[in-house]
Amino acid sequence: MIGFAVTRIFGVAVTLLVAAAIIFLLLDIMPGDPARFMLGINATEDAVAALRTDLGLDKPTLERFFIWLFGLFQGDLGISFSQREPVTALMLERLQVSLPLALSALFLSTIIGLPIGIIAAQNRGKFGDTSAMILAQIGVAIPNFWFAMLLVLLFAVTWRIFPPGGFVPWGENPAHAARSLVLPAIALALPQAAILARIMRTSLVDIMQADFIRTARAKGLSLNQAVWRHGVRNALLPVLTIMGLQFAFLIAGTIIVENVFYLPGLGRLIFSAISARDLIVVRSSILVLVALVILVMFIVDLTYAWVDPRIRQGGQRDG
Amino acid sequence: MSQIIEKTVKKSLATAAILSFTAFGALASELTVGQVLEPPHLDPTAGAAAAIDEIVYANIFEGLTRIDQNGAVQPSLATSWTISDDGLTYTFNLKKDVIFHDGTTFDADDVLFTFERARAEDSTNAQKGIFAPITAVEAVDTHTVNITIAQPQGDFLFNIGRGDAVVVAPESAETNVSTPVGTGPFKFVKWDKGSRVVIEKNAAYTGEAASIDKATIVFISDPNAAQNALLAGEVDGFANFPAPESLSIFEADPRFNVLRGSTEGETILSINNAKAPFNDVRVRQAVAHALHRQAIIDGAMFGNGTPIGTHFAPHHPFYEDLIGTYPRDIEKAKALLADAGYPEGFKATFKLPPPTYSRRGGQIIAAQLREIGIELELINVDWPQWLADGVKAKDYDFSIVSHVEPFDIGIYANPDYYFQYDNVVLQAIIEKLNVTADEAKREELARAAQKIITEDAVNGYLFQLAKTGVWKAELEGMWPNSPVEGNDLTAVRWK
Amino acid sequence: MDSGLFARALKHPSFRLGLFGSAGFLLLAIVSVFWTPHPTDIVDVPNRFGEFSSVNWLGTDYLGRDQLSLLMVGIATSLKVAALAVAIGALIGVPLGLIAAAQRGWLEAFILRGNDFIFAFPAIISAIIITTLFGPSAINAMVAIGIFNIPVFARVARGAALSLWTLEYVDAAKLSGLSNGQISFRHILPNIASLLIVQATIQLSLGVLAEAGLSYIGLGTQPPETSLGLMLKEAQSFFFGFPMQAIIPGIAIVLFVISFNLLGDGLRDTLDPKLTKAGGIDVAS
Amino acid sequence: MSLVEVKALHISFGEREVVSDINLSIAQGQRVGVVGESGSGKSLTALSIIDLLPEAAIQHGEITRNLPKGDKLRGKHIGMVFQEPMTTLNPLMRVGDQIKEALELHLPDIDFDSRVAELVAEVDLPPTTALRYPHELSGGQRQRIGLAIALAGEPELLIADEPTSALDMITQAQIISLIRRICDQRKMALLFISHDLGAVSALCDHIHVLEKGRQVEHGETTAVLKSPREDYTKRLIAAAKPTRRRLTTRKIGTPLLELTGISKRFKLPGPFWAKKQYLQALDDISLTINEAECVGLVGPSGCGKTTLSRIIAGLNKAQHGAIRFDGQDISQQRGQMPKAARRELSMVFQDPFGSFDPRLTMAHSLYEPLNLMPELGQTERRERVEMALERVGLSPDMLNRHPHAFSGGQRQRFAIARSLVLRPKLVVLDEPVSALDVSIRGDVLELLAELREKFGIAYLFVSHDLDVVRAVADRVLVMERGRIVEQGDVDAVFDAPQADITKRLLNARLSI
Repeated sequence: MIGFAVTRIFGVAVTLLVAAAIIFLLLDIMPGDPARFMLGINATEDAVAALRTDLGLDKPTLERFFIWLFGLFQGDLGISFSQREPVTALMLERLQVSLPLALSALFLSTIIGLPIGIIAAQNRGKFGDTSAMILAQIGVAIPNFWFAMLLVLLFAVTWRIFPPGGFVPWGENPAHAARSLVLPAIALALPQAAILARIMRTSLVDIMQADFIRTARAKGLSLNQAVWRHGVRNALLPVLTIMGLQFAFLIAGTIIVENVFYLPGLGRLIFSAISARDLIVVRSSILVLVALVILVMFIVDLTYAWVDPRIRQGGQRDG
Repeated sequence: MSQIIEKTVKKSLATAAILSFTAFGALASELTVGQVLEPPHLDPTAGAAAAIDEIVYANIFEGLTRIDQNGAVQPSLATSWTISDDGLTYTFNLKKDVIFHDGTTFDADDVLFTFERARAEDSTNAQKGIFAPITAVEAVDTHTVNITIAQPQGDFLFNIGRGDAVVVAPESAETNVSTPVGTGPFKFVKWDKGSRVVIEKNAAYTGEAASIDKATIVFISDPNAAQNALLAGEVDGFANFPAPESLSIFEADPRFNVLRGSTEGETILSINNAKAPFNDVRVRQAVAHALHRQAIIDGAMFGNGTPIGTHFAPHHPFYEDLIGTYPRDIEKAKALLADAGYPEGFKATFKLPPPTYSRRGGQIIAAQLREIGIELELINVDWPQWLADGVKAKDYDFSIVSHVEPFDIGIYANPDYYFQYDNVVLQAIIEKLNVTADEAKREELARAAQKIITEDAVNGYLFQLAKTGVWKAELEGMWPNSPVEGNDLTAVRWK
Repeated sequence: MDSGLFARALKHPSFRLGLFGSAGFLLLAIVSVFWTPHPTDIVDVPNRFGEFSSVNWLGTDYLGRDQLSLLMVGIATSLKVAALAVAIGALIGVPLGLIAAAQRGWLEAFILRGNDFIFAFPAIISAIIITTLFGPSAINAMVAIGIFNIPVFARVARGAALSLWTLEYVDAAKLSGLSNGQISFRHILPNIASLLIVQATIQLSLGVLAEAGLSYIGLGTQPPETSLGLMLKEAQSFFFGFPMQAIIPGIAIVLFVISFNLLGDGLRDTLDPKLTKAGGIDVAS
Repeated sequence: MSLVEVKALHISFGEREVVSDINLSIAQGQRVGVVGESGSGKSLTALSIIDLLPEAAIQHGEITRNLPKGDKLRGKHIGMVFQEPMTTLNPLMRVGDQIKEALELHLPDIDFDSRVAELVAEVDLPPTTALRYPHELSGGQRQRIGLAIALAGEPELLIADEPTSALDMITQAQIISLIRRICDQRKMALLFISHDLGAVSALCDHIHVLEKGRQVEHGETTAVLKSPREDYTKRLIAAAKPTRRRLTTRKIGTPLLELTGISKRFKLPGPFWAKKQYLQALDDISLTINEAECVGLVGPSGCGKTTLSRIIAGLNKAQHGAIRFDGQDISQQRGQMPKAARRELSMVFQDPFGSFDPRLTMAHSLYEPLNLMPELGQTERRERVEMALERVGLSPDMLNRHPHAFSGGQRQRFAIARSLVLRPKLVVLDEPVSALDVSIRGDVLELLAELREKFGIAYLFVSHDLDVVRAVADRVLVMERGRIVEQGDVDAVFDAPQADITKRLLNARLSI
C-alpha cells in the first residue's frame, strides 16, 4: 500500500510540474496588457510603462516562470497585478467557497445517487426502477445553470427559503454561509447524482450476474444480503473511478454555478482576473483547480487500492 | 406580453405581503446595494476602473471640490477658492477639523502629498492628464494651498473634483488599495473579495452626515442574478441595473422604484478614420445615413438612452442638437458609397467589447449596415483585448464604445486616439477651448467642435447611455444621474 | 456499425425513441443549413417578443428574429460543436488508444500518463485557457471539449483493443506478417467500431451540454451566431417577462441530450456486455 | 429413501425449453454424476435442485428434498461448488472471511475462527491461506476454498458443477480425490456435473447422460461404461478413451528447427524504486525438431509451454539463445523474424472461436497469410487457398461466409487450412483439440496425421492431454517451471517416466 502510494505521489508531482509549465507558458502569449487595462483608455504611455516595471512585467518570460515556480514551492504565489495583494491569500479566501461547494456537492450526489442506483438495480424492470431511471435520464440532460436558475426562482424568489446568491464568510456567520451554499450545492449535485445513479445501477446489475454472487447465495444468503454484502462493494469500484472524474465536472460546474449565485469562488476570481489580464492570479488559480482535480484522482486511486486488494498488491491498475 | 408581466407581478406581490417583515423594516438604517463589477482594488488614484469610484467616491474619499448631481462643481475639502486674474493660480481654503478615518488630521500637507504623488514621474494615476498642467503646488499655511497651472484651463475645478484627484494621506496612501482611508461620510469596514464591500457611517464626519448607518455593496455581474437578488429582497437596489430588458418588470412592481437618468457616456459606433475605406468621409457619412438610432436604443437598451447626433452629452448646456444631420436614408447611403467607389459595399471587422450596449447593439448595427452592402464580421473581445487591438494597435474597423468621461470632446484633437481622426481645424478649436475660462466663449467653441466632428461623421453617434437604477420603493435620496463616476450614498435614506 | 447490431438495437424501445429524436434533431440541423422559415440575420425590433403565430410558429426573440429559425440554427451549431468535438477526440484519441494497445511498453505508459494529464484539465479550464488566448467562439469551445474527449476515446479504444490483442486471430495476423499498424487497422478498429460509436453518441450528448455551459459563461458560441446554450443564456434575463424565450431552448437541450443518450444506451445494451466492460465505457458519463 | 428426488423436470426461458423431462434421484451418501456437453442443461438441473435458477427461468416438475423443513436449504443442507475458480469468490474479501460468513449463517454458536481453520485444513490448505485474498491463490487453491465454503454448513448434499474443468490435469486429479475423500468422511451425498466422462466415472456410482436438455441414458457407472445403449453415450465413451495411434510411413528427416539456450523472463509489477522481480518463464531451453517429425510438448499449466511455442512461431521474442530454422538463424534479438522463415512456419491455435476475425469472411482470413508472398498472382493465390481447403476437406464455396456460420470443428479445419496455405515445413499446434467437444476431436487428429503423412509437415504439438500426445507424437518433451525436464521417444517416456512431473502427469489422467 505504501509502495503504491509513493509511486502515485511521484506521478502526481511530475504531472503538477508539467501542468505548471504548460499553464505558465501558454498564458504568457495571451494578448492584452494588465497595466494598460488597469489604467484605462485615456492612460498615457509612460504611465503604462511605469506600471509594467512596477509589476515586474518587463522581465523575460523564463525568469518570471522560475520566480513563480520557486514561489509555488514556498506557498508564495506573488502579488496580484490588479488587486495588489498576495495571490495566496486571495485564493485561500476563494477556496473557502469553492472547496466546500464542490465537496458538499460530491457528498450530496453520492448520498442521493448511490442508494437510488442500488435500489433501482434491486428492482430491475419494476416501476420504481423505471421511474427512477427516467428521472435520472432527465437529470443527466438538464444543463446545470438552467437547473440552478429554476432553483433560485422557486426557493429564493418565490418561497424565499434560501438566499438567491451571495456569500457571507464562514468566520462571520457560519450558519448563514452554509445556507448560501445549499442551493448551489443542490444545483451541482442533482445532475451528478443522476449520473451516479445510472452508473451504480448498471454496475450493480452487472455484478449481480457475477459468479461470486451465486456462490454467496449458494452459501445461504438471501438475494438482498448477497447484494449488500458482496455486490455493492464490488459494484462501487467502477463507480469510484467515475466519482473521481466527476470531481472534474464538479469543478467545472462550480465555475458556472458561481456565476448564477454570484458566489465569491475561484471560478469568478479567474474570470475577473482574466478580464484584468491579472495573469499571475489566472495562472495560480488554474493551477490550483488542476491540482485539486489531480489530488482527487490520487485520493480515488488510493481508495481504490484500499478497497481492492488486487491493486494494492499489484501496484498497477489496468485501464 | 403585458399579461405575463401582470401575472408575475401579482404572484410576487402575494409573496411580498407575507414576507415583507423579514425583507426590511428591522434593519432600516442598513442598506445593501448591488453593483455589477467588483473593483480590482479600492484606490481611486491608482486605477481607471469605474467600479472603484462607484464605491469610494464621495463616500469614503473626498477631493478639494466635488461634483454634484447636476454636474456642477461644489466645495468639498476646499471650502472656498480664488482664481488669480491670469487664471493660472488657484488658492484653496481648506476645511478645518477634518480627520481621516484612521485618526490622522487633514491639512495642507495631505493636499501637497496627493498632488505630488499623482504628478510624479512613476505615478500610476489613470488620469495623469488632469495633473499635467500643474506646475506647482504650495502650502500657504496649514489650511491654504496654492496650485499653479501652466495655462488657463476651463475645467480644472471640475477635474480635481473627480475620483482620480481625491485627497489621500501619506500615512495610508499605500494601503488604500485594500483598506481605503479617506475623509468622507463613510468609513471602510471590510471587503470580502469576490463578494462585497461593507462601509459604515463616519461618526466624526463634520459635513452633512450620512443617514444610513451601514451600507453593503454586493457584486453581482450576471443580469439574471441581479434581477433575482432584487426580487428575493436580498439587495435594496442597483444604482446601475445591468438588465435594461427587465426594467419594465420592476416598473410594474410597486415594491420597486426605477430611476432613469443619464450618464456622461456617449455611446458611439467608433470608426478607424485612418484606415481605408473609412478615411473617405463619404463612406463614414454613408454609415451615418444607414444607422437607425431608435432601433438600436430600443433593441439593445429597451428604450433606455437618448439619441445623440454628436459626441456630447445632451443634458449639457453646450449640447448642439445635430441628430438631423444624417437622417436614415438607405438610398443616399448607397449613393455615397458608390461615389466613394464601393457600389457593392465591402467587408469590415466589428470589434465588440463586453457591455450589453455593444454586444446587442453590434448585432443590430450589423443588420442595418448590411442594408447598404457593408458586411460586418462581429468579433467579441474583452476589455484588455480591446485596449490592445484598438488603443494600442489600432487594429479594428468598427467598434462600439461608450465614452464615459465627462466633457471629453477633446479626444478628437488627439490624432493618436483610437479613432485616428486628424483634423487641424478641430485641433485648434480644442486647444483654444482648453485654455478658455469664459463660459460663453467656451460654449461657442464646444458647439463649433461638435459641428465639425458631426459633419466629418468621424464616428456613428448613437445615444447617451442611460443610468437606470432600480431601488426599493421605500428608499429615497439616490442620484438619478452620473455626472461623474461615483455613487454618492450620503443622502440615501429609508422613508 | 454492422447492420446486425443496428437491427438488434432496433428492437430496443429506448433505442427507437432515441433514434427518432436524434434523427429529428439532425434533420432540423441539416435543413437549417439550406433553409430556415425566416432569415436569422435580420433585426426587427418593433416585432420582438412575438407570441406563437402562423408567421412565427414559436414567436420571435428580443431582436424580433424568428424563434423557430433560431432554434434550427442553434441546434445545428450545438450539433456541429459537439460532433466536431467528438471528431477531434476520436481522430486523436482512437489512434492513441490503438497505438498504446499495440505497442505496450514505454509508449503505452506515456500515452496513459498523457491521458491522466488531460483528464486533470476539465473542458471548462481548457476553454478558459483557449479563450484567453484566441477569444471566445464556438470553434474554441469545440476544441476545448474535443481535447477533453481525446483521453475518453483513447481509454475506450485502448481498453477494448487490449482485450482483442489477446485473441488468436490477431496472432494469426501476426504470423501472416502483418505489422502492428496493419493489424490495428484491419482487425482491431473494425471490431471496436461499434463500441466507439456508442461512446461517440454519449460524448455527443455531453458535448451539447458542455457547449451550453461554456456559452452560458461566455466562453462558447458568440452572437450573431447562435446555439442552444447561447439562446438559453440570452433568454435568462427575459425570463420573468417572456418565459417562453428560455423554456423553448431549454426543452430543446433536454430533449436533444436525452435522444442521444437513449440512442447510446440502446446500442450499448445491444452490444456484447463483456466488450462494453472491457472498454470502461462509463468513463466519461 | 432418497435425499433428493427430481421428477419430470422441465426448464424453459420464455418459449425455449432447455431442460426437458429430467428424472434423477440422489440417496443419502450416494455419488451421482451428470455428464453432457455444453448446452446439455446439466448446470440448470443442478441449480434447480439448490433453488438458484435465474429469475427468467420457468420451472415445471417436481423436486422433493427430504431435508429438515424450515431451515435454510442452501448452504445448510445443500452446498455447491462452481466451475470458474477465478470468479466464484468475492475478490475484495479475505477467503477466511468468506468461509466465516457461511458459518455465521448456519452455525452461529461455534467459535468461527477455529472452525475456519479446521475447514481450511480439511481441504488440504495451509492455515495462513484463510488470510489471503482470492487473487493471491491459484485456481486449485480457490476451488478448495470454494469447497470449504460449501462444506461450512455441514450439508447432506454437495453439488459440484464442473469444479475441475478449468484446472490443469494434476490439480484436477487432486480436487477429485479430495472430493471423494470428504464425501466418504462426511458420508455426504454428491451430485457431480461434468463434460468429462473420465472425471465423472472416477467419482460417481451412478451416472446420467444428458444431451441437448434430454436425458439420454442413466444407470450404474460401470454398467453404462461397459455396455452403453445409446449412440451418443457410445460416442462419448469412445472419445474419452485414448486415441489409437496411427502408424506413419514418413521418414523423419534432418533437423529443421534447432533451439539453443533459449531463455525468457517477465518483469513482475512493483513499485518503480524496488528491486525488480522477474518470473523466469523459460530457462535455457534447447531442442530440435526434425523434418516430418511430430514432437509433443507437455507440462503442467504455467510451465512455459505456451511461451515456448509462441517464441518458436515468432510471436514472442526470447531474451537469450539462438534459433535456427531450416539452416538459417532466425533468432530475433534484433528485428522481426525474416519473411522467408515466416512462410515456412505457421501455427494453429486452441480456440476455434477466437482464431477468426468475426467481421471478416473466411476468404479474407484464408488469403491473409499470402500477404507474405507478394510475388504470387491472383490465380496462384486462389489455387493455393482452394488446395488448402481441399486438403482439410472443406469446399471453396464456404469461403464467403463469416466464422459464426461454422461449428467449432469446421473452424478448426479452416484454421488448419489457413496454416497450410503457405505450405509450411513446420506447424506449431497449440492445444489444437482441447476446445473441441470430445466427439469431434478424433476427426481433427485424424486430419492432422493425414496431412503429415501426405506432405511431410513437422509438428510441434502442445497439449496438456498426455493421451492425445501419445497418439500423435513421435517424440515428447516434458516441461516444468521453464525447463525441459525429460525428453525422448513418446512410448519410452510415457512407459518409463523418469522425471517426477512426468509421473505425476501420467497419474493424473482420468481415463475410463
